[in-house]
Amino acid sequence: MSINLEVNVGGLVMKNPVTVGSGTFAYGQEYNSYFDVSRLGAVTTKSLSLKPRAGNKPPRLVETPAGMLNAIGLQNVGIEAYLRDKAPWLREHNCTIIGNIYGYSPEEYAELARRLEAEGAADAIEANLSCPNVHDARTARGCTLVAQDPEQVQRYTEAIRAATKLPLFIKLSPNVIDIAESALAAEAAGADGLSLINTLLGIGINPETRRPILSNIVGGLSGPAIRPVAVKLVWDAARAVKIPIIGMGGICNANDALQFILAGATAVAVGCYTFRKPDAAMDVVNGMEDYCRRHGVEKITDLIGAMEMQ
Amino acid sequence: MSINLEVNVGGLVMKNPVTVGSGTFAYGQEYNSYFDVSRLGAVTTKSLSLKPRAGNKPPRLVETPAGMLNAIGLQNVGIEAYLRDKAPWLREHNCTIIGNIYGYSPEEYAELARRLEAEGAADAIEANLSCPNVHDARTARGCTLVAQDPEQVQRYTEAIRAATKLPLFIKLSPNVIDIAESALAAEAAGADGLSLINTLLGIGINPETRRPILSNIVGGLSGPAIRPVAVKLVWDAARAVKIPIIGMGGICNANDALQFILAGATAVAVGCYTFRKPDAAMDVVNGMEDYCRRHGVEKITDLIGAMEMQ
Amino acid sequence: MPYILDCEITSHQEVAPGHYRLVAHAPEIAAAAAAGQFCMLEVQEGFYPFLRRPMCFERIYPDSVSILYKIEGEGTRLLSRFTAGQSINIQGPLGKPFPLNGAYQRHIMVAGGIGIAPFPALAEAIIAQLGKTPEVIIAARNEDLLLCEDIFQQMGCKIHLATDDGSVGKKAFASEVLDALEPSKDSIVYCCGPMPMMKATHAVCQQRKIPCLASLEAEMACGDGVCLGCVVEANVEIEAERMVRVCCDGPVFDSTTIHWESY
Amino acid sequence: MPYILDCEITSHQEVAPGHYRLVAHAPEIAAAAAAGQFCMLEVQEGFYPFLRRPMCFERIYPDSVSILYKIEGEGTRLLSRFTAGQSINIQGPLGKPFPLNGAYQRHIMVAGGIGIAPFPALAEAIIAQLGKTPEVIIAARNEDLLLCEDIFQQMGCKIHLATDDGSVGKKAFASEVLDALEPSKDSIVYCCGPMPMMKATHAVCQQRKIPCLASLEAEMACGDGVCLGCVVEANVEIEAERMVRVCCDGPVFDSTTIHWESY
Ligand SMILES: Cc1cc2nc3c(=O)[nH]c(=O)nc-3n(C[C@H](O)[C@H](O)[C@H](O)COP(=O)(O)OP(=O)(O)OC[C@H]3O[C@@H](n4cnc5c(N)ncnc54)[C@H](O)[C@@H]3O)c2cc1C
Ligand SMILES: Cc1cc2nc3c(=O)[nH]c(=O)nc-3n(C[C@H](O)[C@H](O)[C@H](O)COP(=O)(O)OP(=O)(O)OC[C@H]3O[C@@H](n4cnc5c(N)ncnc54)[C@H](O)[C@@H]3O)c2cc1C
Ligand SMILES: Cc1cc2nc3c(=O)[nH]c(=O)nc-3n(C[C@H](O)[C@H](O)[C@H](O)COP(=O)(O)O)c2cc1C
Ligand SMILES: Cc1cc2nc3c(=O)[nH]c(=O)nc-3n(C[C@H](O)[C@H](O)[C@H](O)COP(=O)(O)O)c2cc1C
Ligand code: FES
Ligand code: FES
Repeated sequence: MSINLEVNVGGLVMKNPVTVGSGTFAYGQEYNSYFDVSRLGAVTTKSLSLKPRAGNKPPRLVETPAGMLNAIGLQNVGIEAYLRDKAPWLREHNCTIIGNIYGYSPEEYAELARRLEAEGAADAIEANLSCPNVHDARTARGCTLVAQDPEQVQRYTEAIRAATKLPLFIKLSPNVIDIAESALAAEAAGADGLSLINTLLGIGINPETRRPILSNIVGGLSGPAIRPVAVKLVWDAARAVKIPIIGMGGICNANDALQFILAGATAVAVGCYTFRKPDAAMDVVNGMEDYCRRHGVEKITDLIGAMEMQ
Repeated sequence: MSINLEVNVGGLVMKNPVTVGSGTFAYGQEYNSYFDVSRLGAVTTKSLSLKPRAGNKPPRLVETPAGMLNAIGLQNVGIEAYLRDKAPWLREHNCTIIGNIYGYSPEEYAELARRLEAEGAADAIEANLSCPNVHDARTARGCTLVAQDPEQVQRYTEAIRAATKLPLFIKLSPNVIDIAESALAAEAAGADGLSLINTLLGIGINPETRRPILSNIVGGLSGPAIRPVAVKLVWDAARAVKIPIIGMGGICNANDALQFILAGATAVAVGCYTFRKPDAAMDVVNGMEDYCRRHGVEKITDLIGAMEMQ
Repeated sequence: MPYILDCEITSHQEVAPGHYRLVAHAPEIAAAAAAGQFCMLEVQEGFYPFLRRPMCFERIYPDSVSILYKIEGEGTRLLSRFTAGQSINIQGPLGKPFPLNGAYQRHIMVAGGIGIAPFPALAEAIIAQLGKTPEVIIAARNEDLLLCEDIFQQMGCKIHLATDDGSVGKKAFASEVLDALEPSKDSIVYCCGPMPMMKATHAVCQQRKIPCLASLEAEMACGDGVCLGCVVEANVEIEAERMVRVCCDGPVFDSTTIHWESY
Repeated sequence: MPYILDCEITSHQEVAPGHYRLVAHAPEIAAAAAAGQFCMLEVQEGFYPFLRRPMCFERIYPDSVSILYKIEGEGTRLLSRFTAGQSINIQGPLGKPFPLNGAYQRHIMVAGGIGIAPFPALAEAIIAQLGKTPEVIIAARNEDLLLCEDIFQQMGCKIHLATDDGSVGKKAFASEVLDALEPSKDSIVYCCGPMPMMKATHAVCQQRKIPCLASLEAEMACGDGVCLGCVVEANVEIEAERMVRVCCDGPVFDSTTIHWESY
C-alpha cells in the first residue's frame, strides 16, 4: 500500500506533515549531520528580526519535569545574514522553508515578510506574535503579547497579509482564555494558517540561591509536559476556524503527532525534543507512515480532525 | 536551632505551611495508614457539594509526561455525609481542616460555607471556583469557569464572604491571561486568601482508537509538568494582592515547595504527587525544616516572597 | 495496612513471549497479602512514568511475592528491565481479596490472557483454607501464551484450555468452556480477563444462577481509594453512589454489582 | 560529525567520594574525538531527566572513551547507577577541541575540582602530538578529591597540588600556584574549573602576557549550537554577536574572548 503523507497547509505543499518548531532547529543545516533535513515536510527557521539580536543574558534555560524553560530572547542572526548565509544552503538542499519572523511593529513584520518573499528565501511565513521572552518580567503584566489580544492579532496579521502573497501562518500563544478568539482574528485578517502553541509562561527558582534561575526570571515552557495543553488548544482552534493548523507542543513521536492531527491539525512541528534526539522529527515522519500502513489509512489527510466522539 | 514553621494564612493558623491539594487526599483518613496526617499544617478536603455527586463516566484519568489529566467531575459524598462520616474523624485526630466547596451558584457556595461553619467541620473554607471538569467539552467555549471572569469571582466571593466568618480562600484557575485580575477581584470581595493553581485544561487522544482517552474529552492537567507555570502565577498574584496565597501545582518535595514560598506563597499544597508517594506532603514538611536549619532561617515566614532579583 | 517498601528482586524471567514473572523479597507485604489483592510498583525513578503500575499478586510466599505481567506499554517495558538483585519499590497489599466460601463444592477459575495472574494465589488459598481443589479455565490467544499450566498441574487442579486459534485445547471463548462444564448451584466462579470475556462469563453464571466473582482492571492513580479515577459503573439505585472504585471497593466484585451494560 | 550511539559500558567505578569514572566502548566516537571535546549522555530512558548531560572526554582510547564526573544533582546521580555491561546512549564528539600549538615550550594545565576531567586526554595529546610533557596544577577542596594524580604521574607530568584546607600540597588557589610557577612567554596555559578560578587564572595569564585557553561550562539543551541556551558573554564590539555558544563556539575559548567582568 502506498501512503500519501502530503498535506497542503494554506497553500504550502508539504511532502509530509512534519516540520520543526521555530528556534529548535536553528536554520536547518546544523542538524543535517544527523539526517537529511530535506526529508522533512518543511524546515521552520529561528525567528528572524530586522536587526541581529543578542538575546537575553544567561542563564537562559533550565530543565523542568518533562520539559524545559527557555528565555533565549530571540537571539538571531538577523534577516540579512539569513538571506546571505542560511537561505542559500536550505535552497541548495531542496528544503521547503517556513520563515519565522519577529518584529516590534506591524511594519517590521511586513518588511520581514516582504524581504523573505522578494529573495525567495521562504515558501511560507510564520509570524511569531507570541514570544514570551522579549519583555521584562519585573514590570510586564496582562496582555503583553500581541497574540493575547485579538484586536492586535488582527491588526498585525492584516499588515503582514498586505505585504506578502506567500502562505501566511500566525503563531499564537497558549496563555489565553479562549484560543478561538485569536484564531478567528487571524483568520478574519487573511491568515492562511495558524501555528500553535508557543510556550507557556513559567518560572524556576533555585532555593539555594533564592534567585530565579533564568536571568529574565520568566521563560517559556516547552516539551512533553505541555503536550496535553497543546492538543486541547489545537482542538479548540480547529473547531473555530476553517484555515489549517500546524500543531506543536511536546511532540516526541508519531503517536504524539497523531494526537494533534486527530484533534484537527493539518501539520505538526517537533520542537525541543529534538535537543534530546536530533532526528526526532524524522522518527515522526516514519512513525506516521507506519501508523497509516497498520491502520489502512491511504492518505494522512483522512486523519485531520478525525477524533471520534461518543 | 529551633525552626518556626508556623504560618497564618488569612486567619488560619497552620503549624507548618503544608496542606494537600483538594481531591488528592480524599477526607484525610485514607492516608493516615501511611503517616500521621494531623502533622500536616492542614488537611484540605475533596470539593464538597450540597448533594452527593457521581462524577463523570470512566475513563477519568490518563497519565501524561510528568503529570496526569483527570476528569473526575467532582464525585464526592456530599456535605451531609461529610459532616456525619468524615469531619468527626478529622476532628478526633486534631487535624486542621480546610473545607473545599463547590456549588452551582453563589447561594450554593454560601450554603456550604454556612453548614461547615455551623457544624464546626472546617477551620477555613476554600471555594473551588475553577474546576475544569464539570462542563461538557463538546459545547463549552470561552469563560466557562467562574474563576476566569473577575466579575463573577467578585460576585461569588461576596456571597460566600457574607455567609461565613471563617478564613475564606478562593481557588483560582491558571487558564487566564492575567491572574492578577481574578486575584484582585477576590481580594476586593473580602477573601482572606487565594489558592492557586487549579489544573490546566488538557486533552489526551489514543491514536489507536482515535478517541479521546477521557470520557469527558477534556481534563485537568496536574503534576510536576505544570510546576513552572504554577510558580509563575503565584508570583504574579503575590505581586498584585496583599492577602496570602496557598501555592500548588506539581509540588513533590521541599525544593519545589520553597519555589512557591520564595515566589510569594504563604503556604503550599501537595497534590497528585501523593498518588505516587503517599507521604510526600510530610516529606515537604521535613525538607523545609532541614532547609531552614541549613540556611539559618529561624522562621519560614522570612522566606515568603523572598526571591531575590538582580 | 499497606506498606511502601524497597524490595529486592530475587528472580525475574520471561515466561512466554512478552510475559514476565518477577519475584521480590517482601516479607511484610507477603504476610499481609491475600489472593486477589494487588500492589503498585514504581517502574522507574523520577517522573517517567509518573504513576505507579498496578499488578496483582500471582503468588504469595512466606517471605516474598510474585507478579506475572505482560508488556503492555512503556511502564511494563521499563519494568521488564529490572534484573535480579536490583531493588524495586512496592506499595501494597491494596484492594479487597477474593472472599473464600467453603459452602461451595466446585470452585472454577476463568482466566483470559494475562487475567490468569491472580489465580495461582487463589488456587493455593482455596486448597489451603477450604480444603477444595479448584478447576481452572485458561484461555489465551495461542498455545505460547497459555500461562501457569504447570503451577495448576502441580496443585492438582483440573485444567481446561482454550485458544483463539485452536492451537491447543478448545477453540472457544472461556465463557463457552465454562458453560460446557455445566456448573450448577454447588459451584462458584472466579474470573479475570478482558471486559468482554468477564461480561460473557457473568452472563453464563447469571443464567445458571451461580455466583461469579470478577477481578476488574481500571486505570489507577493512587490505588488507595483517594483519587476516584478508577471507577466502574455499578448497579446502584442511588445515582450518586453508582461509581465504585476498583482499587478499594474491588478489584474483586460480585459480578452482579457491576453494570455490565456500560462495557 | 557527531554520532549518537548506544555504547556498552566496560567499566564504571567510584574513584573518589561522589566522583566516578565511566568507560564506554565507542569506537566511532573515540576515532572522531579530540581532547577538549565533549559528549551528551542520556542518563535515563524517557523524560526524566528531559535533557542529556554534557560530559567532556577524560581519555580517548582507540575503541573507547572515558568520562570522569562528579555527582551534582539528579542526572549525575542516575548516571552513577549504570553498571558495566549496560548500554548508555552517547552523542558526540561535540564542540571544539583544545588547539595544540607546538610553538610553546611549557604547557601548563590548571584544574579546579572536577575541572580536571578534560586534562588527561589533553596531556596525552600534547605528549603524542607535540612531543612535550605538560605540567599540571591540581586544585581541590581536600586530599580525597585530588583526581587523576596517578594518570599524570604515569605520563611523567610535573604535578603541583593545592587544596583549600591544606591537607596536601599548597593551601592556595590554583591561580596563585600558577603565578608561583612564573610562566613566561614560552608558556601556554589551559584551565578548567569553577568560573572564579578560571577568571583568576585568566588574570594571571593576562598579567604575564601569556595565552590561556579556558574550557567553560554552561547549562545545555542541544549541545549542537541550535538552542542558543548555553551562551556566555564575549568581548565582542558588535552587540548582536556578544553571546557565544559554549557548545559549539567552545567549550574551549581563548580566555581573552570571554567577558569575565560578567562572571
Ligand atoms: C488491580 C489491577 C491489577 C493488575 N494486575 C496485573 C497483572 O497481574 N499482570 C498484568 O500484566 N497486568 C495487570 N494489570 C494491568 C497493568 O496494570 C497494566 O497493563 C499496566 O499498568 C500497563 O502499563 P504500561 O505503562 O505498560 O502501559 P501503557 O499503555 O503505556 O499505560 C498507559 C497508562 O494506562 C494505564 N493502563 C494501561 N492499561 C491498563 C490496564 N489494563 N489496567 C489498568 N491500567 C492500565 C497505565 O497504568 C498507564 O497509566 C492490573 C491492573 C489493575 C488495575
Ligand atoms: C561542555 C561541558 C562538559 C562537562 N564535563 C563534565 C565532566 O567531564 N565531568 C563532570 O563532572 N561534569 C561535567 N560537566 C558538568 C555536568 O554537565 C553537570 O555537572 C551535570 O549536567 C549536572 O547534572 P545533574 O542533573 O547531576 O545536576 P542538576 O543540578 O540536577 O542539573 C540540573 C540542570 O542544570 C544543568 N547543570 C547543572 N550544573 C551544570 C554545570 N556545571 N554545567 C552545565 N550544566 C549544568 C544540568 O544539565 C541540568 O539541566 C560539563 C559541562 C559542560 C557544559
Ligand atoms: C529554545 C527554544 C527557542 C525557541 N525559539 C522560538 C522562536 O524563535 N520563535 C518561535 O516562534 N518559537 C520559538 N520557540 C517555541 C517553539 O517553536 C515551540 O512553539 C514550542 O517550544 C512548543 O513546542 P515543543 O514543546 O515541541 O518544544 C522556541 C522554543 C525553544 C524550546
Ligand atoms: C484527581 C484529582 C482530583 C482533584 N479534585 C479537585 C477538587 O475536587 N477540588 C479542587 O479544588 N481541586 C481538585 N484538584 C486540583 C488539585 O487540588 C490541585 O489544584 C492541582 O492538582 C494542582 O496540584 P498538583 O499538580 O500538585 O496536583 C484535583 C486534582 C486531581 C489530580
Ligand atoms: S486508583 Fe485512586 S481511587 Fe482508585
Ligand atoms: S547547548 Fe544549545 S546552543 Fe549550545
